[in-house]
Amino acid sequence: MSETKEIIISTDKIHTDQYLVNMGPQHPSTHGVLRLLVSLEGEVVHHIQPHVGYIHSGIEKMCEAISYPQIIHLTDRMDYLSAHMNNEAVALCVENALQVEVPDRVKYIRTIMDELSRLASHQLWWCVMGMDLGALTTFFYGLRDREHILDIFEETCGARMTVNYNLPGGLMFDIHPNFQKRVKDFLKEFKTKLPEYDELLTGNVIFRQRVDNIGHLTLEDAIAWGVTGPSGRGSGFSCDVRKHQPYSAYPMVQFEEKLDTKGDSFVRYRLRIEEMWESIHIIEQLIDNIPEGDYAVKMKGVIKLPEGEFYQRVESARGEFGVYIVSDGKKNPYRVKFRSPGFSNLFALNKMAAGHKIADLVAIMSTLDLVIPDIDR
Amino acid sequence: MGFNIYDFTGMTHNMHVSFMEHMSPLMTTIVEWTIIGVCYLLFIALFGLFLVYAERKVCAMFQQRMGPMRVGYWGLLQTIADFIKLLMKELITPKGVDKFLYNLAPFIIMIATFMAMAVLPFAKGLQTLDFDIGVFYVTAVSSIGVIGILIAGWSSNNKYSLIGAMRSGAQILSYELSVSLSLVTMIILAGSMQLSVIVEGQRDAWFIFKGHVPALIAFVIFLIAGTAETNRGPFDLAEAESELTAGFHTEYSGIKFAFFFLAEYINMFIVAAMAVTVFLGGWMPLHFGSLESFNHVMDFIPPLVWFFLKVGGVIFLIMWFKWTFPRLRVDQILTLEWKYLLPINLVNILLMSLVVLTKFHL
Amino acid sequence: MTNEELQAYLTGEFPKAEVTLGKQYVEMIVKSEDLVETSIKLKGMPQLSMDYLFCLTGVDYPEKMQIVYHLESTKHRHVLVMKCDTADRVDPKVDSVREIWRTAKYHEREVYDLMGVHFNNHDDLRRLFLEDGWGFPLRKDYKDEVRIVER
Amino acid sequence: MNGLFEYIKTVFKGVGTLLTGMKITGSYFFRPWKHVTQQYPENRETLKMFDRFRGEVIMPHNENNEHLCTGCGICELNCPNGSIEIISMSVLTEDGKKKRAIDKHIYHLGMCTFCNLCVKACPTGAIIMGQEFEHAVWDRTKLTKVLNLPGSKIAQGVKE
Repeated sequence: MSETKEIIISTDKIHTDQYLVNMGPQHPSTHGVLRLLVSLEGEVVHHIQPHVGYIHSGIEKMCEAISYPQIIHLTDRMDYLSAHMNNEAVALCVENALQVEVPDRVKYIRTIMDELSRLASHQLWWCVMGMDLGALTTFFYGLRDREHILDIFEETCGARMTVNYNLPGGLMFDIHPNFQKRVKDFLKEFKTKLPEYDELLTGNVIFRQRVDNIGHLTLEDAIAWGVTGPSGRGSGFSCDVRKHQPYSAYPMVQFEEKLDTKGDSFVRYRLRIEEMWESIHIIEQLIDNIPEGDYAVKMKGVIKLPEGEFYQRVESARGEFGVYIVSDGKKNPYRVKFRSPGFSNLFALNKMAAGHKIADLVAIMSTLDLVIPDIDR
Repeated sequence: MGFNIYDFTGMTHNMHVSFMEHMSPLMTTIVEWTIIGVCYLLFIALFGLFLVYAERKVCAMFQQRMGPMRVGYWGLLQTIADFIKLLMKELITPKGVDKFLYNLAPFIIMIATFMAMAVLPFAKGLQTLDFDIGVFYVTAVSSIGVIGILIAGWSSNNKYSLIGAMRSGAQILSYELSVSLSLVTMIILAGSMQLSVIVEGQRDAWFIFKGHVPALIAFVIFLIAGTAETNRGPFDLAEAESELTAGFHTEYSGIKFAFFFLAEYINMFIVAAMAVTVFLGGWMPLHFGSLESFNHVMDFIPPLVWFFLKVGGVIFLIMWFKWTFPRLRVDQILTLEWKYLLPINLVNILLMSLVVLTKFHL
Repeated sequence: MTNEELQAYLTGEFPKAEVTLGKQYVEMIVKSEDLVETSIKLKGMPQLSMDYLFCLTGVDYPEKMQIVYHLESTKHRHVLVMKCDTADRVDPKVDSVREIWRTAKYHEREVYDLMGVHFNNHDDLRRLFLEDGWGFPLRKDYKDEVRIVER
Repeated sequence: MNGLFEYIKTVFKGVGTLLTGMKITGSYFFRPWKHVTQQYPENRETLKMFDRFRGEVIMPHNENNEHLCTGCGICELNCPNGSIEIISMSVLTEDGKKKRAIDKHIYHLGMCTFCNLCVKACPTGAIIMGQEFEHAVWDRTKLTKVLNLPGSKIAQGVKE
């Protein structure tokens, strides 16, 4: 930081102007249609103003006209990389409102699916992170491993990304007979692949120089800006909903909330890699112990929530995802609000990246792991 | 010596004599220039296309993919199809560009590439210009290319292009130093700047073996700096796809883009060819001092094959760099040059001088 | 603090507000003129230290517009739902809390964009997602004949 | 002197990490049989989708051109985006009573999001998810399909 400050001061003396560059909406590193209005002084980023809304699809408004099972299928389209967590959030919210207790089998399967989604999401994040920094090969290694998870999803849920596997009161189907074997095979293989990730990128001296001590976010800022997920935990913000307000089978498993206080890009990177190990650990505890039982509770044909307000928080791959449902007793909700993790995370970008170079801005944005439909909804 | 059958000196000399018999000296010069020009043009076009294909296949292999498979057997005609597509594309000139410079830039880059090609010895006698300052000429000419990049970036009237061009300017200015100094190290060993003499000097053993550790260090530095000078990953800051979309050639389309694209690959070839000529014995076969029969077998392989095999090896190494490493940041790229490569290089020159003074290399 | 303790504490601390125990969280309805003062207290008081605003949204009820703040204390891990009503549905005005919780800046912009709630003292109150002159789609009386097909 | 030692150490360490990375990519380069990509249109014969894969909604018919659909319209109600339209008609049964039956089960593939809610809701199991995934057509109207075949009727013994 001190170096960059000096640069700014010295350019003041020569009297130079800042110039504005539009990064996006069509830009390779914004991963979608995000526009960053960046004011630059030479290579140094002075201020970033994010402009969102290019794929705002009005999901909250649409939800007011449809029933609860239908809402679940819409949540797939928000954060498509953690579709299952979003599904689960709505399903849990409806179940809590109706005070339905789902069987243990459902909880176990949901948790396994959550962690598989998290793995898939982090794998994609890893390969995109490498690509943003110019190491294009990581992209294919990440996708190669993610393919196995998507195959598992496809076999059990019937779709690869927009899984729509949850219903209020349980699951859409029971797990496929091959599910357990496939998951175990995948974990066995992925455990040999994950160290390769480290060798290829984590240890690499060029990579380390690009991310070490870049994009600091203090604990105070992380809380104030609501930066959650691995990005927030990198700053020491203990915000894992799985720990603090456990849902599904998370109370029954042992896992660690990975925390670090340094808050730079590398820590955010490392925490995600560690979270992958943690996810593997969680799945391994559950996969052999899925209890017998029904995969869904019998629900009424038309689900009506009692009057009132309901909020459900889950930990999606990017951070805390929340569903706020206001019901007036009809089969459609009165108001639905989705608290998306990316929305809060994005707006802390200026805090992190101002004063760094353009290349660092790209790296910092990668470590935030933004998904644009999640921000725009 | 089984060597002489592969000597092109006689052939070119005979051609020259027969032209002189039938034509006036002026006409001869014109005809010879035309032939050479056409040869180079064909070579650049075909070899450039092949390099693009090779790059795509190599990168696919690194990434556990197959690469182009559709057009022709194993996608061999893919790049030709791409080239035809580029030829037929509309040439878009954006609003507000400096038209003259905008159109000039691709040609400057192409011309610089052509000029550097002129001194490369492909085989004995197969060399257009044999300057006595050949190495110096190559380093001088290869830095003309950056003018093309700067002009392209500036005239495009695009902020991304300008940033890319400025990065490229800073980068090539610094790395020119390392390239020259690592070549100087080898010139101390070779005792000449003439490329044919340098190659001849490696008849018994390549310079990289002859020069012991200093030559190896110089080779590594030359590879790094050469990669940087061709704007290839991990030094592709000027293009930096994820930061600047395409850097200095963002606004170019069609055949003008193809010029930049081709020039990048031909520059890569030039760097590899220089590395081969100066460090790896040029078109000389691999010889080990005492293994007579082995040396004879090696002699039977034509020098052109040797040359292109070695060039291919070096190009593969450069591609390997690109498809493994992340990109450096602009200040890090300068740190690498000024804080690491330059001091190491200077020490290395000293070491090499010591080696040469003590006649250790013989 | 548990929900009951929190409710008792808040009732004592904010006599003007209406504190109830909801199904999940403690709910507190504050008057719009007390909003900023209450917020500063909520964040500043060491027993409460509600420093993490994780959700800010608005609900358009038939007779009022309600802004809902979901607050959590990262220290004590208790959650509070703070609500602020404005009787004026057509041109609702609420004080901004962006100085207290910085993330509120963009959440308030979103609420302004979709529900048309004006936040006083907000330094950058522009539309976030939609174009200027679009209307406020999350209001119940929003009509769009072209894009919304009623079933 | 210590600084010089550190300097040399960083150089070697840096080069070492670079070589580790090159080892990974290189190891895959020299094992080309480890390719993971599929040659898609060429492998059409062997490519089999998972049996739960949701490609489209289909209505299976038996050999007598009979289906199980009663025309109740529950799938239409459950569809989130209106991609199913039921046109029912009344037919006379053998004992002279009027009974509702399906005339046309119209399915807009272009609007479908493959959420499986209609299949889940169907009381008679008349519609299921098919595994066909190559839906590209030249004309958008071709995406509107009538699921019950012409001349088909409801199978015996299906109750609402």
